[in-house]
Amino acid sequence: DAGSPTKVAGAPKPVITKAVKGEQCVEDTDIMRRDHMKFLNHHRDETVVEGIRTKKYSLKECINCHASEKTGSVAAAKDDFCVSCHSYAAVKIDCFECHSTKPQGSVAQHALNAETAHYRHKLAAQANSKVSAEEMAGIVQ
Amino acid sequence: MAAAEFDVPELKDDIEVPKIREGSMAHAKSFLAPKPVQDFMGYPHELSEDWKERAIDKMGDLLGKYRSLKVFLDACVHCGACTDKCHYYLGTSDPKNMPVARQDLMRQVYRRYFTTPGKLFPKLVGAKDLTKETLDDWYSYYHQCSECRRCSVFCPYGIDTAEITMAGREILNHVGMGQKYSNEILGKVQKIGNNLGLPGPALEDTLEGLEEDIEADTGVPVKLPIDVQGAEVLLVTPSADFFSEPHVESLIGYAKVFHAAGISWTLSSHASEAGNFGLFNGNYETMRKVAMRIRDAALELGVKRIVVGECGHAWRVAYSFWNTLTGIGYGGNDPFSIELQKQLDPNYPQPQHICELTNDLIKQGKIAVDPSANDDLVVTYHDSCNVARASRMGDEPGGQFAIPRELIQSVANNFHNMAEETIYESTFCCGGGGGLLTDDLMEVRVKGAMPRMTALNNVVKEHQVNFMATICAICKAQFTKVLPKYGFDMSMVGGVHQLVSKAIKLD
Amino acid sequence: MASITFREVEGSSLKYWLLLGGLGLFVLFGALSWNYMHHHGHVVSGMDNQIVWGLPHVFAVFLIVAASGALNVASIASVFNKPLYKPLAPLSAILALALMLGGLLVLVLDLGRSDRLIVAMTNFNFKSMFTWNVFLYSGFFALVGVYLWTMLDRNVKTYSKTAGTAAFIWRLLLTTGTGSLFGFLVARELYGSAMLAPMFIIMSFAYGLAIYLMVLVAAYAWSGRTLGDAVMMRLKSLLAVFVAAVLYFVVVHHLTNLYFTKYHAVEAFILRDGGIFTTLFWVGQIVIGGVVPLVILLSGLGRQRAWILVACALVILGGVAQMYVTIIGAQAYPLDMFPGLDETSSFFDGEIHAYAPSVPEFFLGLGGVAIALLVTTFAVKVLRLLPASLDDATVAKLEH
Amino acid sequence: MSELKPMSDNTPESAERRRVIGGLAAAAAGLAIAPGIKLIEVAQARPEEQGASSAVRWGMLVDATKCATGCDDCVSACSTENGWTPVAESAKPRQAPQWIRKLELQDPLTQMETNLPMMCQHCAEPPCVDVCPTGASFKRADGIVLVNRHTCIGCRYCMMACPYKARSLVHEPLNDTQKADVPRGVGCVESCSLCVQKVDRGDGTTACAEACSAAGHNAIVFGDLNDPDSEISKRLRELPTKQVRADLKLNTGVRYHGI
Amino acid sequence: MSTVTIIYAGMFYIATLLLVAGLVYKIFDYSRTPAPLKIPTTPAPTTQKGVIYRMAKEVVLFESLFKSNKWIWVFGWLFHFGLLLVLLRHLRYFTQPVWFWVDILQPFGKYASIMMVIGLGGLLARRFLVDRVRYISTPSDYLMLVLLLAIGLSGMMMTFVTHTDIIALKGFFLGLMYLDIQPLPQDPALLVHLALVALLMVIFPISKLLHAPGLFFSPTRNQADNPRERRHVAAWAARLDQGN
Ligand code: HEC
Ligand code: HEC
Ligand code: HEC
Ligand code: HEM
Ligand code: HEM
Ligand code: SF4
Ligand code: SF4
Ligand code: SF4
Ligand code: SF4
Ligand code: SF4
Ligand code: SF4
Repeated sequence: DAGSPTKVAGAPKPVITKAVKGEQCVEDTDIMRRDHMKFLNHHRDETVVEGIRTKKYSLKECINCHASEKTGSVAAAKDDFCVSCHSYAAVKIDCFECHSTKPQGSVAQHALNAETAHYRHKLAAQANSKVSAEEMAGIVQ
Repeated sequence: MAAAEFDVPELKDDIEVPKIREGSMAHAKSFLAPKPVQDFMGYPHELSEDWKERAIDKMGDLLGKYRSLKVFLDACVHCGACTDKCHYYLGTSDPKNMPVARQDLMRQVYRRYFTTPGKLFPKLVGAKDLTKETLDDWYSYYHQCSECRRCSVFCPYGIDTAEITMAGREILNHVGMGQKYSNEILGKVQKIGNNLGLPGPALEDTLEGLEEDIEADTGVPVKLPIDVQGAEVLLVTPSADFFSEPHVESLIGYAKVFHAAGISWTLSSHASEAGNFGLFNGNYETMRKVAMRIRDAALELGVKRIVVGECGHAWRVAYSFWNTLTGIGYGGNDPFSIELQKQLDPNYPQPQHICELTNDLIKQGKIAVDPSANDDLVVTYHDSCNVARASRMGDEPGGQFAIPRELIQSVANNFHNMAEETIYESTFCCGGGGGLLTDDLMEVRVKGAMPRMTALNNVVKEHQVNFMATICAICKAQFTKVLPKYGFDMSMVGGVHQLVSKAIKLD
Repeated sequence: MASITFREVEGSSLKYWLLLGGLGLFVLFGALSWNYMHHHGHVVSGMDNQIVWGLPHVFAVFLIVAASGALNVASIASVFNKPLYKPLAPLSAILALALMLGGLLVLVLDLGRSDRLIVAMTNFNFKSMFTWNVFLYSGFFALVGVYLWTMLDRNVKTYSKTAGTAAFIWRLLLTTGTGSLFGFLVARELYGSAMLAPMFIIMSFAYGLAIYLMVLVAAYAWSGRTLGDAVMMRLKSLLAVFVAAVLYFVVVHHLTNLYFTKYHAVEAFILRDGGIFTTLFWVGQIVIGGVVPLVILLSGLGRQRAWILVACALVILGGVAQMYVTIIGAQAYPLDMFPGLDETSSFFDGEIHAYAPSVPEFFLGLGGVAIALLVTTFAVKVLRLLPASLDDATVAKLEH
Repeated sequence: MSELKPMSDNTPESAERRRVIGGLAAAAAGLAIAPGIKLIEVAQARPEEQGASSAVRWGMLVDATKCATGCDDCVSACSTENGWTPVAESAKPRQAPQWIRKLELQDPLTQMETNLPMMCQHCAEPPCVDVCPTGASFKRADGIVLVNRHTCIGCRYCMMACPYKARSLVHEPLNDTQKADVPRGVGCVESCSLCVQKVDRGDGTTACAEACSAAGHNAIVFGDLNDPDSEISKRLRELPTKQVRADLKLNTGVRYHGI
Repeated sequence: MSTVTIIYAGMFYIATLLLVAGLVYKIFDYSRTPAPLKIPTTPAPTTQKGVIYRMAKEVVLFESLFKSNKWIWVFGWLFHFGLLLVLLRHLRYFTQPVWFWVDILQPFGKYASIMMVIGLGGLLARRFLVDRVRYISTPSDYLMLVLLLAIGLSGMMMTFVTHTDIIALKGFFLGLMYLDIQPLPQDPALLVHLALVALLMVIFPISKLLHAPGLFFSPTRNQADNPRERRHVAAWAARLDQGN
């Protein structure tokens, strides 16, 4: 089941928590595993320098989907999505020195996952302010 | 014995690294040892049917006995760092005189017969069958190496081509290709007691003559005792010191030092030779046999100290190997070495170099010297390779450089070193060491002396140096022959004790 | 032709290892300081949003300026073909490299994101003086490196003069660049001057030579080699000229500023009202770094080696003071956005900013100095940089 | 525009809570007027895949005559929107970043006092951009001067170069207290971003301008300087305005009236 | 499990076996072979401690090479130091949790590969350009450099151009170590890299790469210069004393 450690008796592997929403990543999992940093970096430059604000490769969106249900973050605990892989691969990233590791603010929807708005409840349940049904409907349309 | 015509290299300002000229020294071969010589040594004198098997067997035998050989044959990465370090390459441009190429002559064969890739893909790893041509190359080029170890200083793994050369010569001996010069000498030293084949009585005559000369010269009755039971010091010196010029001047120097210091000493007719050509052939047993004569003499005469005269490879064998071979030294706890240690005086290093001895005496004020006696000379010092890179003097590493220089500077006022990269552990061989001091190899000797001559030439030009001191009998003999070829006076070379002899005050 | 033998220092004595160890210790302190500042952020430093460049920059800029000056001796040898300086040239080149390395390390380690060095090396803004400096610095390493090579390897000796000249021109550009780093800061009143670049060049001559002299004397004294008076006297006269020139430039700089009314306030700050900065200016920069050394060098005292060294040390101290005044003084004086009006805000507008360097900053700076000396100490052991002897007789031969 | 705040956020009380409450208040205020604004905004908002355009030049007009003594609503609004700690709550005020600050000016002779907010002036010829070695300081096509914190190495050269002291270095780690929309981090330099996240979202205003209007002072007007029909352009045509340190000829995007 | 995975798994088991067995044998062989005479190249340290210091300088700084030839030294040292860093960085594929110091070194390894490749390039160029070195070079000398270069370049390809799935790769190797075979990502660059590495492992114990252990056994470097103070006799030579 999603989120449970894939640790078997044999070779150790990282815990990769299933994304909270959606069935599929913005690209094939295979590609994401190899090249997510390329997408992120490319998108980063476009956003910051040119002001292009598409959602597909936005870091905020990654976090929205991949934040752990337990910690609400992608990098707060050692089994959280980004961290578990990165400590396994010993690749340091400094993204979260600046970027919040938690979904926050306007949870924009993802083009591929329009129908998965139910996920909002999970986060909304933890949020300070309740999200009204109308509001949600407004966002999802 | 007319030596082949050849051009003496021209001396430039710097020692230049030449472009390679393949095969330029393939013709230089020393004479093969004839039957009687080989017989005495217990080697065949010609190739037998099964020479190849014999060679490979011997090689396997040596590989099992010498870690140096095994590691060196494996470890070389062909980095090329040593390629411009050998004086024979610098002087002859023959690429097979580059240390690594010299090793490769054997390494090719080693790879072919002893390593998996060489057995499977000989071309790939440069492995070659052992053929008569290879053997001839061995004979040529293992007798164009003076075993000076200069290459070993610069190799990142310390690969010492001398070790390969020695092994190569040993294998050559075993298939019947001994070198006449070395093997003859080895015969003489074992039969007669010294390399020159000077029998006991002749030696005594010579020494008496020298005593007379000294007295005539100085008015002091300095003695040159031989075979004196119970003397304190046994002096073992190269036999060339007894009558070759300029060697003999140093012998007079030693005598004066002992006299002035009041140390009783003796030579030995049984061990009237410090040199040990067994080293050159890489045969442990022969080297041991030759060295054992010293032990025997020491025991027989009951001396307390053993001092070695001015000879490079003799000092290497004495300093580095005597303890191993004969127990002259300390730290052994087997009956064999204890026997000797009981007799020797533990207050002195055993064996001791004559320079250590003289320098100590001067420093302690036990003998007096007047350096101005050498004011006509501007001196430089040639570090002999075996002293520089294979042994030590004094207590500190590098004492072999410091002590002779200290000694020279206490007996002579004008001293200048040659260029840094040509002295100390980087010293260039005189060109005649390692069993090459034969007229058959004159071309090799002259060309190989080029780097040293260049360095000398520079100090001559700059500081008007007119005397090159050294502490090796081979260097002295070689330079007296070679200096004139480069336009220098042959009397420019001499021993350190030649200077001492001039400066020492006798009473 | 007389030739000089260069020889590595023995470098096996206890003294040598103690020296190396001592310097190593300071390098270690520097590293720890960096680690501390990097881990906690600049919050643990004395720097803030008003004084943004602190003590590390003082050290770094001083070292960089001195680096280009240290090359001076070599330049005189090969560019101006003065044989006396030839044997002194290799040390000069290595010292230049070492000081530059020390300075750059301090500069780089003081970055807010020193972990992003790779960014600095792959992203360039060619309008920035800083970027140009990055190239000037790497070029300096390359050129001086090549120059040093031509001095050490006789196969390429013939190119020595070309390399030397290239290095010389480059280092003039480099110091101009370092000076312009400040000169281009239109916002800061103390910097708005074209004098800054030439002034930095002449300062570099003085600092570099002072350091060179101290290192030379130390190296010869500690390795037991002879260093004749001929060399010392020649170099000390040169130093006197440079120190005097620096003084001259400083005077002219402030006088021109005083000519323009708009600079009166800031000049008054430095020259009269600036507290620590005024003290550093008059006592540190002018008296200790200029007047006293000049007196020493030009009077009879200048014939004694110990006094020459004292003068060198003072020049160096004065130089650091000068950098402090130039770099930190200029920031301490508030930006004047609304001329004629008093400004107050939560952001300390209109106030004179105080700066108290923290211990890690100090040790980071010293770490740079230690690296420079460590590299030099090690280099003279492994490379043939120092003539075996520089006694008067040897030197005299060179002159002919 | 709803603020989703996970409960597990366990940052220490006061500073954080106050900001949250402030944020909620602002959000509530925003909601109140949202329907009205939204129509206009949506019309103006540029598509997300389209980058900033040089046809636009964002800027602000500050009317110092309207800026109230004792008010610092714009400053707290900025701090709330962008997540930087208000200086009053900072343990190290000298090292605390301030994107905007309230300047009080007084003529020593006449005792006449002027109030104004000071922030990055979004210069058209920004010295900070000129000096930045890595190009991290840059001017976006629409005139907003930003720090690309991915390439900023924290050299602080831009701080030395800016004549307005508009920039701050983040001196300490922020430990995941940043707002998701406004990443900020230790060792990098930052300054007023003209609320780029809001601008790109199509809000058509900035937090400070919003707050000033909300307080009824209307001292700040945000808008497109290139659009002759924008409110800001109209006002600029009518009111005499100045650039601070006009002598430097930086062509600032923030203009002041009443100084 | 794909065929490729099975082939590579088998390949690495065999290569490791050959590497370990070969090296162990060689080292055993070297240590067993006596060094009958004291032959340190002097001046040499007179104590065992001094020998360790001398060796350390040789291993870390390539001191003799430095004295000998600055060019070879520069390239050789760049290559070896780069190689060392790269290999240390590679430890992350074989350790879980990754050792903390590997974690610290990891980012440097990435750029060390540039050092390594530049070094190799220089060494290769020298084999073509310097007549003396050309003369002594055998085909295997070139191939060895080419092999390392190819390993380096294919590695850099993955680091800088076409990424591979590091997670799966690590899974594969941990799998080999835990005897629990995991699938290997099938990127061409990785397959080439790994095949060449396996080749390198196989030839290591039978080639000149033995210089690495060889250095430690080199009598001219690892002996103390104390023959007058210590009697040094090899076993086979001691037998001669008895016959006396
Ligand atoms: C719509 C939700 C969604 C968004 C947005 C999203 N992902 Fe994913 N991501 C997923 C899902 C679902 C999976 C799991 C697919 C699977 O297990 O096969 C996944 C898998 C991945 C994986 C591979 C994990 C593994 O199983 O090895 C990576 C890496 C990844 N995502 C990174 C990102 C990054 C980086 C972004 C931002 C650019 C991002 N994701 C955005 C839903 C999302
Ligand atoms: C020092 C601060 C800092 C660090 C570290 C940092 N970022 Fe950012 N990042 C920012 C800022 C500031 C923005 C601009 C946000 C905006 O304009 O909305 C940004 C924007 C982005 C964006 C575009 C906005 C979005 O959410 O998609 C991406 C993608 C991004 N960063 C990725 C990264 C990645 C990947 C890393 C780590 C390698 C990283 N960042 C590290 C500060 C940082
Ligand atoms: C499937 C495991 C996995 C997950 C999950 C994962 N990463 Fe990565 N990431 C990697 C690996 C492996 C690398 C190194 C790739 C390489 O160096 O070839 C990497 C590299 C990166 C890099 C480039 C770092 C550098 O210095 O080159 C960034 C940025 C990055 N990841 C961001 C993220 C973010 C953000 C997330 C979470 C949303 C994330 N990754 C989740 C495996 C993962
Ligand atoms: C203790 C470890 C090692 C030491 C001290 C060492 C030292 C050296 C030295 C001094 C050289 C000669 C100079 C040069 O050409 O660079 C050399 C060459 C070489 N080394 Fe190493 N090495 C070590 C380990 C390795 C390893 C592990 C490898 C390979 C995986 C390796 C590969 C090579 C190669 C290929 C060369 C030959 C370069 C050429 O062909 O020019 N070394 N090594
Ligand atoms: C079984 C052993 C090995 C494995 C599994 C392996 C795997 C890898 C992988 C996956 C990469 C890409 C790293 C990335 O994408 O960031 C890589 C890079 C590299 N590899 Fe290897 N490799 C092995 C052995 C070696 C060896 C023995 C060498 C050197 C002789 C080597 C040299 C390199 C180099 C130079 C790089 C590029 C720099 C780097 O990323 O570290 N590898 N290797
Ligand atoms: S030992 Fe001496 S003579 Fe022999 S190869 Fe080496 S350098 Fe040449
Ligand atoms: S220096 Fe040593 S390793 Fe290099 S080629 Fe010569 S013998 Fe071989
Ligand atoms: S909110 Fe408006 S009135 Fe208040 S300080 Fe800011 S600009 Fe002035
Ligand atoms: S006000 Fe300062 S920070 Fe803003 S653009 Fe101008 S110079 Fe740059
Ligand atoms: S601190 Fe950052 S933005 Fe400012 S100049 Fe340096 S790199 Fe550029
Ligand atoms: S525009 Fe935004 S970032 Fe700039 S001062 Fe106003 S609120 Fe702060």
